[in-house]
Amino acid sequence: MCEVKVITGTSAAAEAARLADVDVIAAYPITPQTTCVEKLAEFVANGELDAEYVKVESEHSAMSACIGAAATGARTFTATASQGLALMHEVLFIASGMRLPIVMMVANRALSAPINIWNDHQDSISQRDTGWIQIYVEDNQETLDSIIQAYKIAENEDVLLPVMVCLDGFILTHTVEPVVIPKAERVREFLGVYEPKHAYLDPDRPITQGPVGVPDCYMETRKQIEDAMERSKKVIKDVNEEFSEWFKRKYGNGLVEAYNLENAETVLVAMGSVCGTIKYVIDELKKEGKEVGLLRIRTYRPFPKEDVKELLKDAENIAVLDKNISLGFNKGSLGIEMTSILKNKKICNYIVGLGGRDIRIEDIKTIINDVEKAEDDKTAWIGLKE
Amino acid sequence: MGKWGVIVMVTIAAIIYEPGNSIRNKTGSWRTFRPILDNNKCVKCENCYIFCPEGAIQEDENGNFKIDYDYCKGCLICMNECPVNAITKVREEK
Amino acid sequence: MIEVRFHGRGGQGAVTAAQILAVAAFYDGKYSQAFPFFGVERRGAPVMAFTRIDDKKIKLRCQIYNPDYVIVQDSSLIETINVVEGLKENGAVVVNTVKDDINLGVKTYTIDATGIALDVLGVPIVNTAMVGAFAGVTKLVSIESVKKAIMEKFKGELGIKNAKVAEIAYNEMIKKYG
Amino acid sequence: MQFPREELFAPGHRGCAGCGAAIVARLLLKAAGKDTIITTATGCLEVMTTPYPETSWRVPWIHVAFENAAAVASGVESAIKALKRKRGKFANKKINVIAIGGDGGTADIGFQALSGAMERGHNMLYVMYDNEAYMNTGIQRSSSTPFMASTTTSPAGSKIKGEDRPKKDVAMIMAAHGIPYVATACISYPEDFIRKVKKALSIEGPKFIQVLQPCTTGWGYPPHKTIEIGRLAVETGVFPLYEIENGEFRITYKPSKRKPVREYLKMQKRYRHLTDEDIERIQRYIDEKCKLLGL
Repeated sequence: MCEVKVITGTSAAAEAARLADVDVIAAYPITPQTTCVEKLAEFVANGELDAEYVKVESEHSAMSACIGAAATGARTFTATASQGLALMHEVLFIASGMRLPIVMMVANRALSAPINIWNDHQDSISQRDTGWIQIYVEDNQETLDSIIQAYKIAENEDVLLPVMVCLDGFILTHTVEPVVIPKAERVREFLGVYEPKHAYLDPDRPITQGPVGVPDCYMETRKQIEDAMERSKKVIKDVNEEFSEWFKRKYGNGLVEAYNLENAETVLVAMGSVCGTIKYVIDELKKEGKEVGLLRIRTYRPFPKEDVKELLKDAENIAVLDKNISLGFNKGSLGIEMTSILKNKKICNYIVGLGGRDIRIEDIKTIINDVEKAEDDKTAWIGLKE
Repeated sequence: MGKWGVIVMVTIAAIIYEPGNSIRNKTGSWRTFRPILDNNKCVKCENCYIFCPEGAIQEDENGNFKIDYDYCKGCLICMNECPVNAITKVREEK
Repeated sequence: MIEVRFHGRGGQGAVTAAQILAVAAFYDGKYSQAFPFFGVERRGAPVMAFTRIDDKKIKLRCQIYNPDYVIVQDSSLIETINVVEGLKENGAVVVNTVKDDINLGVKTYTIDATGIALDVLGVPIVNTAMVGAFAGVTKLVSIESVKKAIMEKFKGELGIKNAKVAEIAYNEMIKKYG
Repeated sequence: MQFPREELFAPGHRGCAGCGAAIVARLLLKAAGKDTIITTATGCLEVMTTPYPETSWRVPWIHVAFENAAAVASGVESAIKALKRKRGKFANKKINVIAIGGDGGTADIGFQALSGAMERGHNMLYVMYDNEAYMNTGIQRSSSTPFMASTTTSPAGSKIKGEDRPKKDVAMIMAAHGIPYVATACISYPEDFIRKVKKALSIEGPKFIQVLQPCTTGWGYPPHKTIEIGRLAVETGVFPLYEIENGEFRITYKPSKRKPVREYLKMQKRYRHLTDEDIERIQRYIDEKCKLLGL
């Protein structure tokens, strides 16, 4: 019934947008996202996807056009990375502020300078406070599935927020592996048609979108987004369940994924593709009789505070891996946030994989040994040259 | 009543669902001078009508132009553009 | 898990070869993964690509440091690059060359892939020949799956010809090494 | 009855008394009619017409940011196309998509988005309401500020006499995009402006109109002079009215005898530092420009 193709992460993302029957795509190419927008252009050129493809002149205009299209009631898709995401920064706030369910693929890549096309999470982490839901995926199958889920989440009336699905540049975007591609009709049935009730530009119902948010109303609009973020936790969990009923695949509880946590005193906390390597190491160690756990954070925003608290209540040694760094604080963002949630716990923060530095099996083992030996919280950079 | 009018409940994304509701904001109080239109002199050239930045000059059912003092800000473009001096000004007494 | 490293030059299709191998393994019912060495190389520069093949889902996401096999698409690379770096102790190398006496200090299989490619395709693009040769040497993937993967990658006549190239290389290796 | 009576731009907006931008909006909507979607760049017009919870717009309207009115409009236009085709939305109505930006949002920060949207061939009209400086933030120079005009960032000082660069010719740059329709207009000539808007909207593809709009606050003149000054800008040849339809240039209003620029400059505080020689210099510059255009 389903088709399985050996494809890259960018192709998986493009397939997802096709399956979701998006109406408008506005995108600008950037490494390592490029093959995604090329694939989409091909789909449109071959009539495999009935969409308007706006070949914008910048990422800023890509997001702006998506906002215009979504505000007119269209289902929209775009994709970007790194500098392009940074260029979008301003309009990201506007997409969420206008409560438009735009879905975007982010091919995670380091920020300049020096210019670097390789993977880390600094680009999307730097968009933390823009009011976007952020999902970090582990493999190409999850890329495809998460983009489909993202529409269901974003368009839910309890949410109405844009979603970025973040996949690691090159590590996933340029790696081929088997991906199950569901039938388009089935995905379309799962998602339904987007019928916005709150906002669409239509001469038969003239509304004003994006007015001046005077001090009497601005704070309320922020609180409404925060409330929607909070509500989205349940929606993300429900969509994950519903998706698994329809397509027989699920990702933890939607917000987090626990791997071998039950008997583990040492737990690694991480996001994205490195979780695969961690799982590999955990499996190896298990054969040697050593129990180590992984808590994979799937949604960075909304942050699954409650799940983290509950799942790590018995952990003794917590190693938080960050592919980003808050310069001037010497911690990664996940490290900072875990410390703010878990009181009286030893939490060591490991800065890894910046700008494409490979995270090897030995690096994971080093981290495990290090956190077990550590007497107190600390930050360490792993894989640095001596 | 707040500075910006009454905002009881903020709509989602602060969307305004009531087209043209700025008519609630009576800008007539801004005036220093009040234009007075003499319909006997008026030649219906429409200058005052079309140049009014407020759209405060409208045609009544008899085809006469009338100034809506609820909104007229007293810019006096109408007076300046009237070719037959049908519009004069008087100082507002506040 | 089997890990394979491809050495080639930009434009010779090393990344495509790694992908074809991964797709072929998938057709054989295995899990697989292929990825390039993420560099900034342009046409002509030395490039690498990798394939992982396993019976279960592949979780590992780091690069390959200790391959089971190395495939060298261009023997001139041997002079500038240590192609056997990190090769597992009982690993092997497949080299495209007209020579029979290459000594890399490890188990080495040779094939004149360029000759086959020139004969059939008329151009010295050897990636499909090398995948065929690898299948012939290792039997890790079936030639049927290799051909299927090639025909999926290259449409029409080009696919048929490349599948033929792979098959010739495969048979030659069977004949040569059993 | 000459002008359409429908008022799609409501009173109660917070523009200055004598605001030229409000006249642009009112005339534009009279020409376009109700089946219109407007995107607006950040600027005076946006701020004064939509302080939440009030709007002066009776047509669907959206504001996103300063530099992207054209990009937003291209998204709106694409959505309309897709939704009409895929879901039969908008009842096959012909909907005008119009982006509005001031000279800052058009000639400066929004220039890239504008160029992109025009080049891509979207079926939309872009209206640049040109008041020759950043009026919303307190009269800073833009690339559309004319030579020697004093603004807060090109002040008339003892060494530099106001803006030291000539006004950027946005309309001609748009014409160089090869789009089917480009025009200049001025609010003092409402029939001409309305005719141009209607004509633009009857043409398929990207269209651009630059409309000059005197600003009482920024230019420094009493509010009742808004129309008079606009008229002088045209009568002196400072702001020529023309249209370029499918590459064909045509002057749409030719003053029988051009008035001296002095008459125009002397009415505005932004030019009050000019000496007779300065005015002569500007006169020569305008003469040359007019000669080129056949005025």
